[in-house]
Amino acid sequence: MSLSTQQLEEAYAEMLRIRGFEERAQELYAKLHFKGSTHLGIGQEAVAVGTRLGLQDGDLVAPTYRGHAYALAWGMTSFSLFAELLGREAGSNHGRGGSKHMGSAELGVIPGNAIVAANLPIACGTALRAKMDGDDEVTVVVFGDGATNQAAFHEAMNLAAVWDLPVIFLCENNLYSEMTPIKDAVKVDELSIRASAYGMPGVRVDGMSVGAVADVVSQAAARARSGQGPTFIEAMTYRYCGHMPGDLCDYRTREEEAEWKSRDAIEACETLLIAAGKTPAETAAIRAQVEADLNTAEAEALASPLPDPSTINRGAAAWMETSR
Amino acid sequence: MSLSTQQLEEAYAEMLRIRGFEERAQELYAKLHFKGSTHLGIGQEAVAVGTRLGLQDGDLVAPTYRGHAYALAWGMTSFSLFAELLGREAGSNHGRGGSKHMGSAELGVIPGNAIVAANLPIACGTALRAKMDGDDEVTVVVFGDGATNQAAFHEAMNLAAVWDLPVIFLCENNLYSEMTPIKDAVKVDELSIRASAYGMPGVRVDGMSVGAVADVVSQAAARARSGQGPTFIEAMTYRYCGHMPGDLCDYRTREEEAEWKSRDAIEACETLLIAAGKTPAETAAIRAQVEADLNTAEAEALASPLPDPSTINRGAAAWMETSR
Amino acid sequence: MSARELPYREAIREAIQIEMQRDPDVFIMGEDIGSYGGIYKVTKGLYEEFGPERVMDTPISEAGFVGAAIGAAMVGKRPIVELMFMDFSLVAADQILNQAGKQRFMSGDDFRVPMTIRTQQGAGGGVGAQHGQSLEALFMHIPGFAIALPSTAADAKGLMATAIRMDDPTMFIEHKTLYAEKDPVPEGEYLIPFGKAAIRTEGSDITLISYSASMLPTLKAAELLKTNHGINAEVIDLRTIVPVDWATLTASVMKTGHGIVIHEAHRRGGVGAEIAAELTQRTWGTLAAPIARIGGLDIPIPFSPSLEAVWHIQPEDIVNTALRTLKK
Amino acid sequence: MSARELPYREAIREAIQIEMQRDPDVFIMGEDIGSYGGIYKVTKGLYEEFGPERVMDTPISEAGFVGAAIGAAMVGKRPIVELMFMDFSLVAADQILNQAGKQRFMSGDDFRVPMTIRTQQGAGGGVGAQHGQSLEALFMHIPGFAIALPSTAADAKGLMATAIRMDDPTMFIEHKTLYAEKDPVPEGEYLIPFGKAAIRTEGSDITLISYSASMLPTLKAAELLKTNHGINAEVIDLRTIVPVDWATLTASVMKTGHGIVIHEAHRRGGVGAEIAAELTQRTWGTLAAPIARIGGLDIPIPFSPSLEAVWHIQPEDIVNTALRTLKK
Ligand SMILES: Cc1ncc(C[n+]2csc(CCOP(=O)(O)OP(=O)(O)O)c2C)c(N)n1
Ligand SMILES: Cc1ncc(C[n+]2csc(CCOP(=O)(O)OP(=O)(O)O)c2C)c(N)n1
Ligand SMILES: [Mg+2]
Ligand SMILES: [Mg+2]
Repeated sequence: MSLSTQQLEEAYAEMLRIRGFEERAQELYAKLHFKGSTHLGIGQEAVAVGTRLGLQDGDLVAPTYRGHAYALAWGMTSFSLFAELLGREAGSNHGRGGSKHMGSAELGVIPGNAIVAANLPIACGTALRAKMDGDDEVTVVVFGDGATNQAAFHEAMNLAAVWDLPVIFLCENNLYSEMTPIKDAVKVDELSIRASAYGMPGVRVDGMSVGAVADVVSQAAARARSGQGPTFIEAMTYRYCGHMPGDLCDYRTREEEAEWKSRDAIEACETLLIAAGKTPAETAAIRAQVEADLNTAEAEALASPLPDPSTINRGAAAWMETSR
Repeated sequence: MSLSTQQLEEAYAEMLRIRGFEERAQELYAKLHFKGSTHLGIGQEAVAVGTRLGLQDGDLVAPTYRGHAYALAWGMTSFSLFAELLGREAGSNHGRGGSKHMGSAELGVIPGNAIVAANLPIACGTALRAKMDGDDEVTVVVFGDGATNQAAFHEAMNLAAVWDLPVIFLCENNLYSEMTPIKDAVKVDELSIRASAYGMPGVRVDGMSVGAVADVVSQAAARARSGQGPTFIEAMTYRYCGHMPGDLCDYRTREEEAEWKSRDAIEACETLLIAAGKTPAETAAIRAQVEADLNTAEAEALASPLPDPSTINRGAAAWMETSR
Repeated sequence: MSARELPYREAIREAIQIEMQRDPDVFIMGEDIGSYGGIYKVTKGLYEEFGPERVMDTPISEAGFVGAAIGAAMVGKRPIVELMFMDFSLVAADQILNQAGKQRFMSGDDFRVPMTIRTQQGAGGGVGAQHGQSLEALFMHIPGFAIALPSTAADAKGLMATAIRMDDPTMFIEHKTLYAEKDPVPEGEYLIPFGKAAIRTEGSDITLISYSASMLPTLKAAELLKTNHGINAEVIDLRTIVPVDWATLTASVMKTGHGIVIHEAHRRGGVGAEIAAELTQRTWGTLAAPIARIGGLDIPIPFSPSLEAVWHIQPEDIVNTALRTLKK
Repeated sequence: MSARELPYREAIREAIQIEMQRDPDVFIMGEDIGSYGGIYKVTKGLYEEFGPERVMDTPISEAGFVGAAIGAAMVGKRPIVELMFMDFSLVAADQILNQAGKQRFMSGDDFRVPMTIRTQQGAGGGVGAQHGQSLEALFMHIPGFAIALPSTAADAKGLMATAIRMDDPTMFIEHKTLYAEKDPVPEGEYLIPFGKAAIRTEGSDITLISYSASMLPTLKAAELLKTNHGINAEVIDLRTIVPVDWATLTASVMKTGHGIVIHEAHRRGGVGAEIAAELTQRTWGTLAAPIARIGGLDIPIPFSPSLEAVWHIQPEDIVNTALRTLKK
């Protein structure tokens, strides 16, 4: 699947939107507009955007706590995400969830999950529904390199394989789980080999290339839709920022960072667009438009109200008593 | 490692002792001498006995709920096991544990575990101690084919690999987890491939051959002792009996059973002994001696007292209150 | 509605069967529940009727398949999950407590989890420390699940049907020693609401509050109190511990002035603590004695029959506590 | 013993450091606790002092490394395990509740598990529903662990040292909002026994019972009660919930006739239920009002600050409950 200029342009705008969102999130946090940590994916944008490009409308995604990129790529508005970050009533989760749990039933975004690997079994369930009902919908579930050492990863991989579920296991291998390098956490060189333990195909892909990601995802999706079951994809990527606010990244070298940044997916995409005939003025216009939209969304979110404390019961089951 | 006649003879006696114990346990249960289920390993004796032969004094074993064979192979007396089955004070666990939890600190038997795969992480811990203290002791942890789908399996395999722990993962693949055939539970043909997901060697062995098992276990132990880390062994075996009392085995065929019984490890061992020059009278004498010892142990256990209810606090921490 | 005698296990099965017939989104999964019919034979026959797609055997992956049920429920299914022994809920504890019970709230009411977890608990018969625990207090404490623990076949049927139809996660806790117990069970669709306790015996002297299999020694104790001591105990079966039927409990204790909560689970931090603490608040002024609690001893469940008998609640324990409470 | 001001996190570190110096069998493991020093920096510097063999970074495998700690403990080590957030204890619940707490009893006292699980809990600051829970009630209910929840730096040091030296499993629960709180902390070896509560403020009108970070609103409430209402509250810090110091609690409530238990964990089925139910039994006849309980609301912890503030206990909630209890 090689991307058309139209697709490249969309991917470019989408990656810009994601990065712009993340940078604003970082600033909002630094300026104490919200608390409770947030996990950003600056540098990893191509994985989310390429994944969405490789799929169809109606396909589901189940992200992690580092999930803003997927929420945006699946069509959730930056306003609803800003508002959620800030704990506002207009947020995607009405302020109940926060940064780590953004989701949308309408748009097929299973809420992000703050427990490492916990969304993998859940994604097996959404895929199971599609299979049971004979729908050709695919679920892609996202997790990090470190998550492949967590119990739930194993059980979900095996269930999906043995039940031929239409699910794609998308591992964002950014080389670190928090501050721990992946080489201290596993003894294998490539995580994709883990797929073989379940009788599942495993493939490694350059996560800095939106086209390459779209490619393997669309192949995996075709496999899933034709009843052949799950695929494990290991996308090699890098988060430019810390794991969380305050993380100074002193567990890695500035050289390593520079090397990854030199392969920045947004810049690479821009180069492709220029090669395809776009002018620098045109790409600058896209950038400006994205910036303007984000600024508006951010300002509106900041101006929107917090939830009324009397509505604390929203989303509580009938039998939950909330009087003190 | 090919077995000497002396070793063959010991293995023969030990397998007879185990089978004789299991058959008596079955009968004691049927006659209502004890309750609460028991999981027997009739047919699987060669795995336990071969494993012990491949190891050294001081090496540890961590069995499952199907653990009598290992307890016996590690030198626990049949009297202490009969007494434990029967819930007597003289039992290996003073009647507190029962069939599924037999253990002995002195003999290096980590108690059997009634939660599938739960002893795998625990065995990583005993191996970690040896590594930390520079002892060349090895731990072998036992589990079934079905257990390889349980969360704890995964985390333990990875920890052992990444920390180069002196532990051997011994999978008794008896083709079924309870009533579910392994082919309904995993999509791979050989479980030993699962080792590759952790960067660990994996090997399949004929679990009906005590020599073959001793062989791979001693190689794995040598590896572990030299600091090269864990090995995964898949021993192909078969339980002639049901998973538990009352299991009629109607989920498998009589032909399959007959085929496995035709390769019975005890009979094979007897054939080897005869070939090595033992007379039928000599093997019969071994059989008779084992039977006589078991009969004595069983009778003594049946005659021994139940725990005095006033000692219910034995093994309770100081802060556990047991008044009502 | 006509009723016939049915054992507890068959009453549960009937409820599941009827709900599966009514609603194609209902399915069930668990270990060895398919053609084998489950270790305790609750699902026997369902595989034959509904096929492997709706009666699914699973690998030994409790966290995995509870999670899969959550996911399926979030997008419109109504899964029932069997956990073979309640002790195994602990390998799936994250999915149960951190996931199922929180999705609706964390999503701002965008996703719901209409899943029913069925499991069985209970000591007795030498099942030991890892196969006999009663863990309901854990699942009561963390908001998320409505929890039923039926003691009769009829209740089991009616509460199971209600659980399956509920839009939030429910936990349905059976007791292994009750499976063969027979009772008259209404035919056809039959629903019992959560949060409605049953008064099993009326009385005026003391209120005995229990649920699940502990109802048996409790009812026996009430008989002994009557016969041997002329004491009229009112016996209440909670049926569900989330929600609790405070109205029925309060009215009874206000009438009798005395109460005991009895359950097999460990006493410390058990459901009895919640009931006693809250009821004391609600009935203060009419209470003639503190509400007592009886539970399993505060040690792991011993295997040996001589110790297990001490660990377990006997009717005499209840009688003695009642006499002490009533200062007789 | 001389004392200097030390923040809570450093007091804990000092206890671990001293115990590691004293006993070569003590080691610690967890996620990012090595050269990074832990997310909350409790273990900072230990890696440098004791090296990677005794300060072990682990993969994200809580069940795996808690299990490994159990195994090591069963054969003579004294491991300390850090669970980064207490919410993650649920992915290791089987190892904690079915394994660690039962090995000694099930083996007939042949094996012991001298392991300490360190973790931190607490809502506040937008950590949300999966990173702020207070789960101590789960671990109190199932017999196995002694459990400490220190509220001051000095207590944290003394209880940590005791926990490490204990021959049975202990759970040491820190609170994320306390890490920076300073107190005078004795230097050198310093041990506080489990089961000994601390009376923080003496008073004669009502007993306020709490622990961990909830001590802060509780002490604040006591001040408000005194200043605004002339009520003298006696404030007791439980320090350990297994075992509970019943003697101190009983004596206080017998003196004041009134009690409130306050904790951040959900009220339903929380530690407060156990304390209230048991204390009512023990002080019956001297109680002038039912023992009240205050806890986190019975819903998952909301993220938004406007809702989190309602979820959380405020000093005013305690004051109001005290006034109600005292009928003022
Ligand atoms: C069960 C569990 N353990 C630990 C954590 C704390 N934690 C949050 S993110 C994280 C690192 C995850 O690393 P990885 O899977 O590589 O994903 P990344 O953050 O790099 O995207 C950890 C350890 C958690 N949230 N859940
Ligand atoms: C976590 C957990 N789930 C389920 C069970 C119930 N159970 C006991 S043995 C068993 C089958 C195990 O199969 P396998 O691992 O192949 O070992 P085998 O019994 O064949 O030796 C099951 C499902 C359990 N004890 N623990
Ligand atoms: Mg990572
Ligand atoms: Mg098996």
